[in-house]
Amino acid sequence: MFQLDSVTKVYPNKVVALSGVSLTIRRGEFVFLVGPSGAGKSTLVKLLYREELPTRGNILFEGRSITRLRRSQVPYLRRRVGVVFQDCKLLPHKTAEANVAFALEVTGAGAREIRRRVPAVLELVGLADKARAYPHELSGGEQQRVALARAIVNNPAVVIADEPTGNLDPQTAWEIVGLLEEINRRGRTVIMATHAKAIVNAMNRRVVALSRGRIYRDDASGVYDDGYL
Amino acid sequence: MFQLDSVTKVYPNKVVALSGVSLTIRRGEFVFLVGPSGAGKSTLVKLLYREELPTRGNILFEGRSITRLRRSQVPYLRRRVGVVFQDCKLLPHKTAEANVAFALEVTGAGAREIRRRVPAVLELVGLADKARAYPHELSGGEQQRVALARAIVNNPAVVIADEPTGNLDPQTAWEIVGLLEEINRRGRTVIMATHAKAIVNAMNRRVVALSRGRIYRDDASGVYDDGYL
Amino acid sequence: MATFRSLWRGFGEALSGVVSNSVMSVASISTVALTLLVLAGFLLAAVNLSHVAGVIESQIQLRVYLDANAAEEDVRQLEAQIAGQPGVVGYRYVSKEEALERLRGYLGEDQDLLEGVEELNPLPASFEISVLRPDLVERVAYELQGRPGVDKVSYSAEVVRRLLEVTNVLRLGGMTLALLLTGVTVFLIANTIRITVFARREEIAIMKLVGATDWYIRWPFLLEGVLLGLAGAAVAALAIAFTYRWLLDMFYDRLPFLPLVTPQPLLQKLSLVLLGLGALVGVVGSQISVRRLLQV
Amino acid sequence: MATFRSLWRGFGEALSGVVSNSVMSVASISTVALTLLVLAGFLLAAVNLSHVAGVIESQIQLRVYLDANAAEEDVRQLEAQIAGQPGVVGYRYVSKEEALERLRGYLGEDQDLLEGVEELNPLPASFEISVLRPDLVERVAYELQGRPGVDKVSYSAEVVRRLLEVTNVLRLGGMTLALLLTGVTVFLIANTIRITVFARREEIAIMKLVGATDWYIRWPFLLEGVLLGLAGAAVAALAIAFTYRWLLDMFYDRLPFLPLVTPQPLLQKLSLVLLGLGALVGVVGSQISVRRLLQV
Ligand SMILES: Nc1ncnc2c1ncn2[C@@H]1O[C@H](COP(=O)(O)OP(=O)(O)OP(=O)(O)O)[C@@H](O)[C@H]1O
Ligand SMILES: Nc1ncnc2c1ncn2[C@@H]1O[C@H](COP(=O)(O)OP(=O)(O)OP(=O)(O)O)[C@@H](O)[C@H]1O
Ligand SMILES: [Mg+2]
Ligand SMILES: [Mg+2]
Repeated sequence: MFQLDSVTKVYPNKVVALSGVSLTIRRGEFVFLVGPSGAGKSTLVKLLYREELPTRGNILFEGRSITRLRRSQVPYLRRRVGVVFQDCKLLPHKTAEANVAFALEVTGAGAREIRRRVPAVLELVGLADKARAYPHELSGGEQQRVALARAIVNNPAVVIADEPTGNLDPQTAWEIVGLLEEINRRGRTVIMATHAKAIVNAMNRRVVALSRGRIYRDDASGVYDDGYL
Repeated sequence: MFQLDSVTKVYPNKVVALSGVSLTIRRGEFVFLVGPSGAGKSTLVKLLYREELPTRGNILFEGRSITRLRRSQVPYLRRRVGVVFQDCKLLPHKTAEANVAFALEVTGAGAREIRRRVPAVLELVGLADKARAYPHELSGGEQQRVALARAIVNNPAVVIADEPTGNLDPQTAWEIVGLLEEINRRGRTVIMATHAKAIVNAMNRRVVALSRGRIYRDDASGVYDDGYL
Repeated sequence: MATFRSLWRGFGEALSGVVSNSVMSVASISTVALTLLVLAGFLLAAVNLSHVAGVIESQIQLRVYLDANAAEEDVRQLEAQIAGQPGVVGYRYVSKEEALERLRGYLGEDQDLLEGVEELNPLPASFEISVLRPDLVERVAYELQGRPGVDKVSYSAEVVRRLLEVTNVLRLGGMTLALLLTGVTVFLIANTIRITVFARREEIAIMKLVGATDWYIRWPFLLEGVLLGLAGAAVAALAIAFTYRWLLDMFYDRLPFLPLVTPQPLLQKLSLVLLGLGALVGVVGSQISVRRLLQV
Repeated sequence: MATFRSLWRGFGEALSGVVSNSVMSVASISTVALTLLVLAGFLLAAVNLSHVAGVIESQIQLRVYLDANAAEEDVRQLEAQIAGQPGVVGYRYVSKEEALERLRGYLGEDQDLLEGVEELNPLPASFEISVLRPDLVERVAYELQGRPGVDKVSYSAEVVRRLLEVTNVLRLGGMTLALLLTGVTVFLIANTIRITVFARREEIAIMKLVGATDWYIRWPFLLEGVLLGLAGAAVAALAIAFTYRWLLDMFYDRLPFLPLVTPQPLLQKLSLVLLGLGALVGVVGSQISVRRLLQV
């Protein structure tokens, strides 16, 4: 699904966030991305939906180069990739409901479909009663769950979640991970950057560990490991 | 230090975030605030530094009523209370360094003192090399640590941290909690809202558990407990 | 279908954009209204100035002096010829007696000078002719020169030339200023709308990240710009209509001899111009900044 | 000390505010510049109109006709009395011959009428007197009436009255418009600066949460407003100075008889007014919105 070929990302302020990262993620995989704060997890994720372009190296999505994608094609890539942003990125002037609906509307979905799917997915993340609330009226964990609802409402081929449980209590966090597992079971690829050691250890899935911009470990069924540099 | 007397908070959209909460926090205590997403932890915390006013009930800080504080006195309350906001709230047009310095400047601190303390506290949270970076150039965990640095640079009487480790890997999270413990050992009061079960369990400190806006449990040396309603 | 739906969605989005950014919207609308008001005031002044200049010009005359012993037949034929000249908007026969009366008027306090001359009355009868534009005076004069019954044709070449110059400068200056002011208005309004859009750059960035196409993002902002522009223009149009009628009344009381333009067809056209400008500027202002923000 | 330091801090903050919000700052500055430019253009036009009106008024004259057989002594005394009248700005002796010449000028093509009269020349000699303001005409006339050597004093009461009316309306209208336009300018600029401050409301909220006092937050915004206002005003002042000189040259070529105001002391004063207005409006605009945002 994704193929990264010795990808390096240097930000304009000369920070090297990734250096020579090569990685293949196959369709239907469930991948944890772990590593200390500032290791480059979010940067890697941003490259996948083309929020950032790599400084060197190439990235393929379903065999086609993301880096050489035409500008007008970018929205179609992003519709196939549902993203939970680390800082949520909800539209401040839209209710929770409208934020989720927006991701459907951009794809040209019909009003009936929107009316059917939005409440269903809000129910799924446990926020049916907050549908009419604006982002600033939601707690941290509630915002994160709205962001997740928006990412999956579209039924995208890949779900990328950047720290989707950082503001959630363990029980709610487990429910959310269970949801992602269910999505994965239906054949979708799931990539999750996380610090939740307990979850990573219990799930026994593929773990890609980053440290200082390099892949430090890549285990098919790994655990969270504090022993990196 | 803080005395809450049957405090109720109803937001304008009729959501009852806290109902009849009574709580005393003594000088020098280290208190964990736990509870599921949406339980009212952030709301409780916002009442303490007067971002929000309670709908009913009274709050005392060092024996004086916060609710009846004059507008012009509010800044002086806030300088005695260092806050790590759940959503960081860094000033976007200032570097990490300048963000931390700002909290000192408002108190009228001298240039020499600022030059001495800002680098020291950034070193403490492990961000000496990111002093010149702007918030949007920082990773999620780095932003959180800048927010912590800003909260403590002032040497405030109370440090309130709302989910300060949500975006941190376990090791860094432990370092941060160690830092808060150190601050507490020097006589400061620390209040930390968190979902980090492992940390709460290991620290063996006072735990106030909220659920649906009510105090569900208040143990002098408690553990994180998933068994709430 | 999908396109139609997303067109429709634009209206809702635009309206909720106006409402949820109410401070900015009010600021935009009042900027549009005020700048268009100033522009409209200036345009009205220019139109009236030009109208007054036109009336002054239309008073440009030439005079055909009749032979003292011209036959009545000749005079009647001459009259027909004058009436037939292209560019002639009016003419009037001035008898010898009327000419003498007028001279008295000219002289004012120096009447005594006419004593003894009055019985004789050496003044000739004449036709006073008004032409459409000052540049036609010479043509008409040339045509009538030497016809039977005509003694001579006279007009003040100097006065005509100078009047032409003044009114031309007025017209040119007025038009240039009106154009400049339109430019300024457009720029100011576009600026305001750009700022309000710019203040929402994070929203735009988020929309892009969620997979919205450029056009999908632009369309509501375009409509929002149009709404703001139209709202402001409507306010300006109403205000200017009331003010102009009030001013006309006031001027009519104080300076009744000033030939001002009547409100009706004028204000209607002006309102259309204002609405058009408001909408245009709303579109341009919002699109420029949205385009720039989309580039990122 | 602490206060001084935080005053000083304000400058750094204000400058970095201008720089880091560059799009908004450019928009604000250009709005300030353009609106002030329009205002300045209008003020210059008003000043010139008023000046022209003044010159026209100063050509208001009355005429003292001399007795045909006035003694030279009387004439000399009369001249001294005229020169001594308060409000008289100039006078001129017009001989009988000059008077006849002028009549010829009046009559234009109707010269033949003077045949036979010329030798006699019944026209009297006179003094032409210019007074400072039209409302002084009657007073001066009353004073000179009946002095030795004076036949009669004449002036056109109707013309004076009408001229007074027109110039008064011009002045009043000009001043009202200038005031209105100043109001509009202030409002537009304040609007723009308010929007740019409003766009930073989250920053203000954060500053408050970190323990900044209201004044500590306001001060840099105040300075930023002043900076934006002054920058815009400076641009406008430069632009208007060049344009005015250029226009003067152009008018001088085309309409040399128009008495326009020379640039020097005028432009200097105008620049000061513009800078003052820019700064003022920057302060007011930023403070109004900061105050409102602080209320929260
Ligand atoms: N836009 C940017 N400009 C400059 N530097 C950046 C930018 N974004 C991130 N960085 C830097 O790149 C490095 C990697 O950042 P990244 O956000 O990928 O880390 P992360 O692994 O997601 O960390 P966290 O777990 O704290 O979210 C960090 O040192 C960060 O400071
Ligand atoms: N400004 C607001 N207006 C309206 N409702 C609000 C507002 N802020 C919070 N709420 C609601 O109040 C309840 C408590 O929110 P609060 O932020 O205190 O939760 P929390 O315990 O901090 O949750 P989390 O762990 O997810 O951060 C939630 O249901 C939330 O939706
Ligand atoms: Mg990250
Ligand atoms: Mg919270």
